[in-house]
Amino acid sequence: MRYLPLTENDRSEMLSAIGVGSVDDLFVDVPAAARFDGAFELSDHMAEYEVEAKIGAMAARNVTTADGPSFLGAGAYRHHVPAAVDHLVQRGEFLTSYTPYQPEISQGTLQALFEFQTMVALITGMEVANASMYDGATSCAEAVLMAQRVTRRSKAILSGGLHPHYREATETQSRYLDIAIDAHAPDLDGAEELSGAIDEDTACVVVQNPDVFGHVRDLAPLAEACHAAGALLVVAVTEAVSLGAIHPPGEMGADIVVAEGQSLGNAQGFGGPYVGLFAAREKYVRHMPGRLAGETVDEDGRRGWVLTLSTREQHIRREKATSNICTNSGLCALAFTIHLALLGEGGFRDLALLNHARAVELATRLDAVAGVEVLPQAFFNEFAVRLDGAAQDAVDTLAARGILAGVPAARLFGRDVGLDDILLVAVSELTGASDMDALCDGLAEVLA
Amino acid sequence: MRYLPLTENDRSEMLSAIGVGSVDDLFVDVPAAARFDGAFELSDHMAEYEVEAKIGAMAARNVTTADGPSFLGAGAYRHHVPAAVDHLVQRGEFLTSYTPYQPEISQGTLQALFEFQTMVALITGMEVANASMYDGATSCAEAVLMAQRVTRRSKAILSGGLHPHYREATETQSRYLDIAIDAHAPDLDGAEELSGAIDEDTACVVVQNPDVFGHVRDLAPLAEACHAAGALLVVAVTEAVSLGAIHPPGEMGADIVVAEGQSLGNAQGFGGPYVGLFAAREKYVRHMPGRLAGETVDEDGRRGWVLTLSTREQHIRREKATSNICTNSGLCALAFTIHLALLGEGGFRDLALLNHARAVELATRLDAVAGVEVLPQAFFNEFAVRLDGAAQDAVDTLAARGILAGVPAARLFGRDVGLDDILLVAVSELTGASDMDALCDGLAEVLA
Amino acid sequence: MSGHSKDLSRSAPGPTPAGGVETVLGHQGLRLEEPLLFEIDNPGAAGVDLPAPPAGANRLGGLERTAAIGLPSASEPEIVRHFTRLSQKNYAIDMGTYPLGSCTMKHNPRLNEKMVRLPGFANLHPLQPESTVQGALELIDTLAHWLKELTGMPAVAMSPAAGAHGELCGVMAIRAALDDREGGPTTRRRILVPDSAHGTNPATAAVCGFAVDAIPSDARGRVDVKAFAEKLDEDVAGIMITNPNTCGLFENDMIEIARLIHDVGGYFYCDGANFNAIVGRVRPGDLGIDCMHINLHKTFSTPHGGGGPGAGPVVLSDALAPFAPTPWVVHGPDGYGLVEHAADAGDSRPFGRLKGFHGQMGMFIRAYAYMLSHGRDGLRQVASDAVLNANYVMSELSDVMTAAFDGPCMHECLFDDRFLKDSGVTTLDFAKAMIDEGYHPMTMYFPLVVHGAMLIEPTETESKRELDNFIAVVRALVARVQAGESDAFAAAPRLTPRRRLDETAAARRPVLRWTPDIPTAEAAE
Amino acid sequence: MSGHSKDLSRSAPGPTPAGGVETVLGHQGLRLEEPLLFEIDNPGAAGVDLPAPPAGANRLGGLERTAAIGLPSASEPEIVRHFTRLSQKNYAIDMGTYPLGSCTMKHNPRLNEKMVRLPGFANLHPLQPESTVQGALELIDTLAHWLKELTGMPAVAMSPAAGAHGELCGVMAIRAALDDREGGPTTRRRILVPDSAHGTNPATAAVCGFAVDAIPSDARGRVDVKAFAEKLDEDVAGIMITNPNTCGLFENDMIEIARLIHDVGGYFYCDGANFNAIVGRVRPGDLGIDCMHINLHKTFSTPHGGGGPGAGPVVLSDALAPFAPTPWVVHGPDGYGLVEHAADAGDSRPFGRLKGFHGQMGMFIRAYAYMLSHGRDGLRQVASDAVLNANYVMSELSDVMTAAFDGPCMHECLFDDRFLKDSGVTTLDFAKAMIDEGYHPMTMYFPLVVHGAMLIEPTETESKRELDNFIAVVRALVARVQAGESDAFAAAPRLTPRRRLDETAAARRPVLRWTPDIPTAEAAE
Ligand SMILES: Cc1ncc(COP(=O)(O)O)c(C=O)c1O
Ligand SMILES: Cc1ncc(COP(=O)(O)O)c(C=O)c1O
Repeated sequence: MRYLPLTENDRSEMLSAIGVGSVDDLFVDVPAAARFDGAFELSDHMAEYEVEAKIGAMAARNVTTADGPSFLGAGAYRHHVPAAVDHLVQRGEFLTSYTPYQPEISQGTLQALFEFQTMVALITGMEVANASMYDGATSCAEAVLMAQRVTRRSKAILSGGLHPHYREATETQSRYLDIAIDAHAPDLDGAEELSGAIDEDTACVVVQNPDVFGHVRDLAPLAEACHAAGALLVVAVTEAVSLGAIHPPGEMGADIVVAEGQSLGNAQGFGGPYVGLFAAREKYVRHMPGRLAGETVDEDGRRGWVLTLSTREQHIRREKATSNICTNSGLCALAFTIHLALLGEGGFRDLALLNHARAVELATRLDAVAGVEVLPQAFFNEFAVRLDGAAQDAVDTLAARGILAGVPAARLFGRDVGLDDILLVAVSELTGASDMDALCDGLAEVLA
Repeated sequence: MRYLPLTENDRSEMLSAIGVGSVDDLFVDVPAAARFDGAFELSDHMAEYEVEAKIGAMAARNVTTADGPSFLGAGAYRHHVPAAVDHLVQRGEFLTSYTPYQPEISQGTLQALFEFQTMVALITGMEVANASMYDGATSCAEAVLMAQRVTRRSKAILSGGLHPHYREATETQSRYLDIAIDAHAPDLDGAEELSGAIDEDTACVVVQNPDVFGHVRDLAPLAEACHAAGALLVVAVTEAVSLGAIHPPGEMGADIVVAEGQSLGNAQGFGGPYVGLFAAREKYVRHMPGRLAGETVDEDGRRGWVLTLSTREQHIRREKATSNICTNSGLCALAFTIHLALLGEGGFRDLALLNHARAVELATRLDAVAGVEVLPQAFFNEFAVRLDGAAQDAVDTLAARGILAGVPAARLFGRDVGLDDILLVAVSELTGASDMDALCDGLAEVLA
Repeated sequence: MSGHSKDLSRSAPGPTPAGGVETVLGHQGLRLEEPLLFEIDNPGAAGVDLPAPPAGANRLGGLERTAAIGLPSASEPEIVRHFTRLSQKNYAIDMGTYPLGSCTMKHNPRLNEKMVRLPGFANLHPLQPESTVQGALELIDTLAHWLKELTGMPAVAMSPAAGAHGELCGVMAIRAALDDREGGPTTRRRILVPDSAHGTNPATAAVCGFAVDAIPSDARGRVDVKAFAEKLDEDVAGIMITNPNTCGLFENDMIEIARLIHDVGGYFYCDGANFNAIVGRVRPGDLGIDCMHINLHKTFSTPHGGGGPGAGPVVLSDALAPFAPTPWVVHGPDGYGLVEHAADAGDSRPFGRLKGFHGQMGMFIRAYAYMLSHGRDGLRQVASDAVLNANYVMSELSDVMTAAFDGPCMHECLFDDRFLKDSGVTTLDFAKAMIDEGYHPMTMYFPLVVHGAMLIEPTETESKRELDNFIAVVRALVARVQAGESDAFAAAPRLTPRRRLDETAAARRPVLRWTPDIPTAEAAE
Repeated sequence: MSGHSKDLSRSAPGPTPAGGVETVLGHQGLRLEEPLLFEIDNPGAAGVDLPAPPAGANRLGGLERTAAIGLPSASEPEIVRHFTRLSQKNYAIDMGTYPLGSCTMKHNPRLNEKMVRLPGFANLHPLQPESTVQGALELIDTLAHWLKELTGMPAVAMSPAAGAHGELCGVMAIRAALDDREGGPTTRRRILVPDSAHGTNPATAAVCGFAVDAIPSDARGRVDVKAFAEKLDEDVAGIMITNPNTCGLFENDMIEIARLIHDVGGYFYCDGANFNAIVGRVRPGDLGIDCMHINLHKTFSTPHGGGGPGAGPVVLSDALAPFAPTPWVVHGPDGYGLVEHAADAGDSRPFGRLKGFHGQMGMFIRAYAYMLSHGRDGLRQVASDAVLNANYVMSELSDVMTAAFDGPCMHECLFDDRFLKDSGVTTLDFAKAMIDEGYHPMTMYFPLVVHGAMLIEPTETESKRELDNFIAVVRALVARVQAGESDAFAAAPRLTPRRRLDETAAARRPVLRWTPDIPTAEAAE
C-alpha cells in the first residue's frame, strides 16, 4: 500500500528481531473481547485515481461561489487569495512540521508566528496577539473566559449585533464556569445602548464591529463606560479586511480583540479550518489563552524565537491553564501572514477601500429596487437588507437561477424571531458590476 | 507592480548613485530611431484576480479529456499522475533553479538527473541515456543526426509506422545536412519489411514500436539486418508506459532509443512541454546530443554529481557541437523520475499490464461493432481501426456528444492519402467500462 | 559607493554562526539568514496589484482608518523568498523521521492536499443553501459513517476543531447528560484523570467546571484500578482515560473500568489521540466507553502544519448522543441537510455550539481521502505496522537504553533516563544531540510518570531502512554517553540555524511582537 | 541487535563533511545526506496502488517483458522525502539573488504556475477536434499577438521549444527563403557570427549546414562594423547578432548592419535572449531584423526548472514569414483552427515541422499570464528596472572591480579579471567564494571576448536591499582578495553539501548511471 513502506519481508525480519511470531503477539494486552476481527461496512483500499474520482464527484455535486454571482458573508468571505500564498504554505517544511517545541529546528515557523502576532496587533490596534485560536467564534468564547480571569467578575454582556455563532460558542463555553451571560436581542438598527447594562459584576461587554447586520459604530463611548465600571471591552471582528478601512478597535478602547482571520489567506472551504485572531493589552498577557512566540537569543547571542510564557498552557499548567487549547490554526495563520505580507500597508488599505466602494455601489443600487431596504447607514462590505417577503424564499429562488443572494438572518438567528425578512448581503473585490445586476434584477423579479 | 520590487524612491536613489538623471540616460546606446514611445495594442497591467478571470475563461472554453470518455493517443496519453509528483516539482528549489552548472549548489538537480538517466536506460534496455531532449520527435531527429556522426553515412530509412510528427521533424532537421531521408509509406498492416532497403550508405533505420498504428513487432531481425550492414537501428517509442509490458528495444538490438516521456509525470497539456528520452549504447556516448550528469567525488572524497562530457556541447564546442540544444526538459524529466520512482518495478509493470488489458477489452468490443475493424493483431494500449466511413466525421459527430473518440489518421498523415477511414484509439488505466460503452455505442450509431 | 547593506548594519545576525565560518551576511552556503518582514519593509512596494479604489463618498460613518497601520510592504519576489528561507529553517516529516511520541507524525499524502483544493470544496461558503452543497454534506456524512464504523460507536459530533476541543465536546456532553438525568445542575464535581494524561485532559475537565482528581499509574504503566475504584463515589462525573495511553500501552482494564464508572453513574471519556495503534483492530465502543475524540491530524494524517489546524470529531454512546452540539448533517428523502438550531433538533437536546459553522471541512476532506486510500484493509495494516515499528525500535534499543515498562508496547515506546544516570547527560541533552544528527528528537519529559521520559513514536510510515538508521544513530549517541562525552551533549545542537535558545530570558521580559522603537536583540548589541 | 543501518555501511557519504562536524550518518542538522533511489530500493514496496491487471490472454505478440527491469521500489513517504531532501541541495531564485548573466533569472510568479494547472489546459490532448479547444487556440493566438506587437514584427512561429530551437527555426527560414529566391539550393555558404555570441548561435548555423564565419568585437564590446562589412559578399547567407549582446551592451549599429546585410542579399537573425533589457522600449522590428527568437523562459519568466523546459517563439519579417514551420493557429469566421500540413498552408511554403504537436503550451500559458499581469506599462518598466539594477551594480562595484567596457550597460554588467591580477585568485575562485556567502555566482568566462569574464545580471525582480547586500558581499570579497587571502578562495566553497567536484575524473571515466555491479565512489573506498 502506497503510504506503507514495510514489505512482508521487512515485517517478518522485524518480528524475528523482536522475537515474536506475529503482529498479533504484540497486541497481547488487548483483551480478547476487545479484538475486532469482524467486517467493517467500509470499502477496501483504492488507487489514487479512484479516490480522486470518488471525491471529485462529490465536489462536482456542489455549486460554488465562483460559479456565479455570490453575496454570502456573515463571517466567511470570498476574497482573492494570491497564488503565492498556497504555494508557500504547501512547502513540506511548513506543512509537515509539528508545533515548534524544538526551536533550534523550528525557527521558520517561529519567526512566521512572531510576524503573525505583530501583524495581528497592528491591524487590531492592540499591543500583543497570540499565535492563533481555532476560529473567530472560539476566540470570542475564550475572550470572555479571559475577562473573567482578569476582572474576577462573572457577568458577560453580549451585544445583539454579535454573530449568533459567536454568541452560542461563548454561551456554550461559559455554561459551566459561573459566568452569567447577558445576551441582548438582535440589534437590527445598530442603535443598541449597552452602557446601562454594565454593573460591578460585569467582567466584559462583547460587541462586534462591523456588527452582524453590517453597522459600523464608534465604540469609544462604550469603552469608556466599560472602563469606568472596571469591565473590559471585547471587540469581535468577523471580517478581518474591514480593519484596513475602519478605525481599529484598539484605538477605540478595546481591551481584547477577537477576530476571524479567514478573509486573509484562507479559502471559504465550507467553513473551516479558519483562524481565530486574539489580541489584547500587554498587561493582560499572562491571562491570555493560546501559544505565544517570543524573541530571545541563542547560546551564541544571535536573535531567535521560542514559544514562551508556556506556564499559561495546558501542557505545563494542566488544570490551572488559561485554556485547554493545544493544536491551533498554525498553517492558516501562516497563510494569513503571507497574504497580508503580500498586501502590505498600501495593498491592505486599498483592498479594504475597494471592498467598501463595491458595497456602497451595491447599497445604492439595492435601495433603488422596490421591496428592498438597506438598513445600515454606515457599513463596510456587508449590510442587512429588509425584503418585502421572506429572505429564505428569495435566496432559494435565486439559488435555482445560479445566484447566491446572501445569508438570510434566520439562518443564523433561527426562524420566527422577527428576522425572517432580513437578508445579509456581502461583496468583495471580486464582485463585479454584472454580479450586482444579477442580484438587483433577481430581487426585483422575486419581490415583484 | 507586484513583481517589481523597486519603488520610485529606490529608483531615484539608484539613479543618483549611478550619476544619471533618468533611466532614459541608460539607454543612450539605443539610436533614437529605435526607441519606441508609441502605443502598443495591448492592455495595461492587471490584478492577479483579473488575470485569473481572463485566463480561466479561456480554459473554460475547452472541453477536456477528463470531461467525458476520451480515446486520444498518437503520442500523447492521458494517465493518472500521482499528486506527489506535482507537489515535488513545484518546490522552488527545483522549479526556480538554472541548469546545474555550479555543482556544489545543484546536487539536488544533478542527482535527480542521474537517477533519470539510469531509469531511462533501464526501461529502454540501453546502456546510457542523456538528461533529456525537448520531446520524442526532436529526440528522433537528433538520433538520425547522431547516426550520421557515428557511421559517417548519409542515408536514413524511416519506417512507415513512424509517427508523422517524428518523421517530419527528422526530415526538417536533416534537410540541410546531407542526409538522404528514405521515408516509407504508411504501414497500416505492420507488415513492412525494411531490411531490403538497407545499403552501405545507410546510417540508420528508424522504426517505432508500438508503431503509430499500434502494431507491436519483434525488432530483432531488423536489428540484425542493420548491424550486418553497419547501420544503426533507432527505435522510437511514443508511449513510455509500453516499456513496462513489452520487451525493451535495447534487448531487441537497438543502438539508439528515443522516446516521448510525457506519459510519466507530465500532463497532456495540449502538447507540451514534454520530455524527450534519448538512450544509446555506451560506446556512442561521445556522439550523443544533450546534457549528461555523471558521478564523481568532491575535494573531500565524497560522492557527488556534475554535468560531464560537455565537450560535446554548444557552450564549449560551438559549431562543432553534437547538437545546438541548450535548455532541455529538465523539470519534465524530474516529473518523469518522480512518477517512475513512485511506480517502482512492480507498479510500472502493473500499470502497463492494466493499460494493455483495457486495450484488449476495447479491441474485443470494437471488433463486435458493425463497421469497425481493429487492425493490429498485437498492440499495447492503442490500435488503429478501420471505419466504414470517414474517421474525421465520426470524431466530429461524437465530439458533439461529449466523446473524444480518438485521432483520425488523416489528422497526422494529411487527408486523401488513403487513410481517411482510419481512426487511432487509445486507452489507459483511466478508461472505464462506461467509457468503452459510450465509444462502442457511439460508433455503432454513427456508422449505422 | 552608496550601496549600504541594511542587512549588514541592522537586521543580520552576528557574523559567526554555529558550525560554520565567518561570512559577510551570516549566510552559510545554502543556509541563509533572513530578517523580519518588518526589516525588509520598503514602503511603496507591494505584492499585489489592485484596481484603484474608486473615489466617491464613503459610508464608514466617519470611522475611516487614517493613521499608518505599520504593515511592511514588499513585492511578491521578496515575499516568496522570505517565506522560502524561513521554511528552510524547519525540520519536517518530509525531511526525515519525526519520532515525536504522542504526536503521530506520519506521512501526509499529497493526494489529500489536492482533494481539499478542488474548487468544488475550496470555493464553498458554509451558509450556502443546502441544495447547493449536497456533495459537501455527503462527504461529512460519509466520513461520520467511517468514524462510527471504525470505533463501533453509534453517533459522532463532527464540529470540534482539535483534540482538546473534542475533549471539551465530550466532557460537556457528559455534563449535559448528568444535568439531564438529575433534572438540574449535576451535583457531581469530580473527573478522574490518570497522572499520565496529556495536559489537555485536566485542562478540559477544569474548563467544564469539574475538579480534577488524579489517579496514579501502577507499576505496569496503566491506571491503577484499585486506586481508581477507591475514588469512585456519587461525586464522580466521569473518568478520562487515554487508550492506548501516553506510555504507549494498552489499558488492559478498560472494560472493567467502564463497568465500575458506570456502576457509580459516571461516564467514560476516552482520549483517542492514540487511536492510530488500534484502528481497524479494536473498536473502542466494544470497551464500553461513552465518548472519544479522534485527532484527524494524527490517526487520519491531516498535516500538523506547524501547530495546526486539526480536527477532533467525538464519537458518542447512545447515552451521550442526544446532547451532541449543533450543527449536524442529516440525510432524508430530499437529500442531505443541516440541523443548525436546537429548535430544529427534534428529540435531541444539544448542549450548545462549539465553533462557527460546521467543523473543519478541510480536515474532513483530507481524512476521508486518507480513509478511502487505505480502506478497511489498509487501516488495519496501519495499526499493525505502527505497533510493529514501535516494538522494533524498542527491541533494538532496549539493551542500551532503559525501557520504562516491560512487555510489548503499542504505537510508541517509552524509555526513562536511567541509562543516562551519572553520565552528566540529561534527557534534554540527548534529544538536542539527535538534532545535529539530522533527527527531530523524541518527545521528552512526557508522560510525567517516568523520570526523564523519552517517548518514541515512529509511526507506520517509516521504512525499516529509516528505522535502522535511527537506531544506529541512537546507539551511537548512547556509546558517546558511555564514553563520557557529556560536554559535547551539553553543547548540542551545533549545526542548526540557531543553537539552544534562552527560554528564561524570553519569558522574563517577553518580546511578543516587533516594534519600530524597541531595539531587537542584535541591534541592541 | 539486528538493526543494521544500510546507509551506514553502503550509501552514506564519508563521515566528515565540509563545514560541519562528524555525525553518524553524515547529516549536519538540517543538512541531510540522501542516497540514490536505487540504494533505498525495497522490492515489494510501492508508491502507487493499482487494481490488479485482470488475468486473460494478452495481445502483445509474444513480446512481453519478462526479465526484471531493475527499477527501485519505495512507498510515497520515502519518495517524497527523497526528493525533498534532494531539492534542499539546490540554490534557486526563490532562495536568493541569482545573478547569472545571460540567463535572466527573474522571479517566477506563482500565479502562472496556477494558471497552467487549470484542468481546462492541463487535461487537453493536442489532437482534440479544434472545436473542443477554442480557448487554447485563442490563448496561443493572443500570445502571438503580444509577441508581434512587442517586437514590431509581422509574424511569429510559435512551436520552437527553446532559444536554440528558435535559432534553428530562424536559420532554417533564412535558408528556405534563400532557396526559394534562388530557385534551388542556395549557393550561399556562410553565416556571420560575432565572437561574443552564445554557443548556440554557431552550433545552430552548423546544424543548418552553414559555415560559421566569426566577426570580431571592437573595443567597445560591439560588432566591429568595419570588419563585418569586409566580410560581406554573395556567399553570406546571413548574420546572427545578439542584441543587447552578451557583453550586456546595445549594438548601436543594428540599423546599419541590417542595411549592409540586406544589401548583399543576406538575412538578419537577431538572438533575442536578452530581450528583457528592451521590452516595451525598443521594437526589434524597427532595427531591420528578419527574425528573432524570444526565450519565454527568460524575458517572460517561465521557470528554468533546473535546465528546462522553455519555449523559443520566433518573430519573422515579411520576407521570412512564408517559410514558417507548421503548425500554426488561424482565426476565421468559424473560430480558431490549426494549420498542421503544408497542403493546407495556402500560399505559405513551410520549411517543415520542428517538433511534435503545437509548441510549448505550458510555457505559453505562463508567459501570457506574465504579460497580462504586467501589461504594456509594466513590461516597459521591466526593461527600465532591469537596466537600472544592472547599472547600479556596475556603478557600485566599478571602483573595486574592473568593468570590461565603458559607458552604461543594459540588463547585465560585465567585468573582467584585471582586478584579480597577481592575486592568485581566479574568476572561478571568486565565484566559488560567492557560494559560501549565500549567493549563486555570476556567469563566468562568458562571453569569451573578455579575459576571465564575470557577467552579472541582477534582473528587475531584485530589490535595492538585495542588491545592496550583494554589492556588500562582493566588495568584502574583493577586500579579501586585496588582503591576500587567496588560499581561502582556492578552498571555497566550504559550506555546501559538496565542495568542488572533480570534473576531470567525471569525464575521464564517465559514470552516467547507477549499476548494481559497478561500485559507487564510496563503496569503492
Ligand atoms: C494524548 C493526547 N490527548 C490530547 C491531545 C490534544 O490534541 P490537540 O492538540 O488536537 O488539541 C494530544 C495532542 O498532542 C495528545 O497527545
Ligand atoms: C544569448 C543566448 N542565446 C541563446 C541561448 C539559448 O537559449 P536556450 O537555452 O533556450 O536554448 C541562450 C541561453 O542561455 C543565450 O543566453
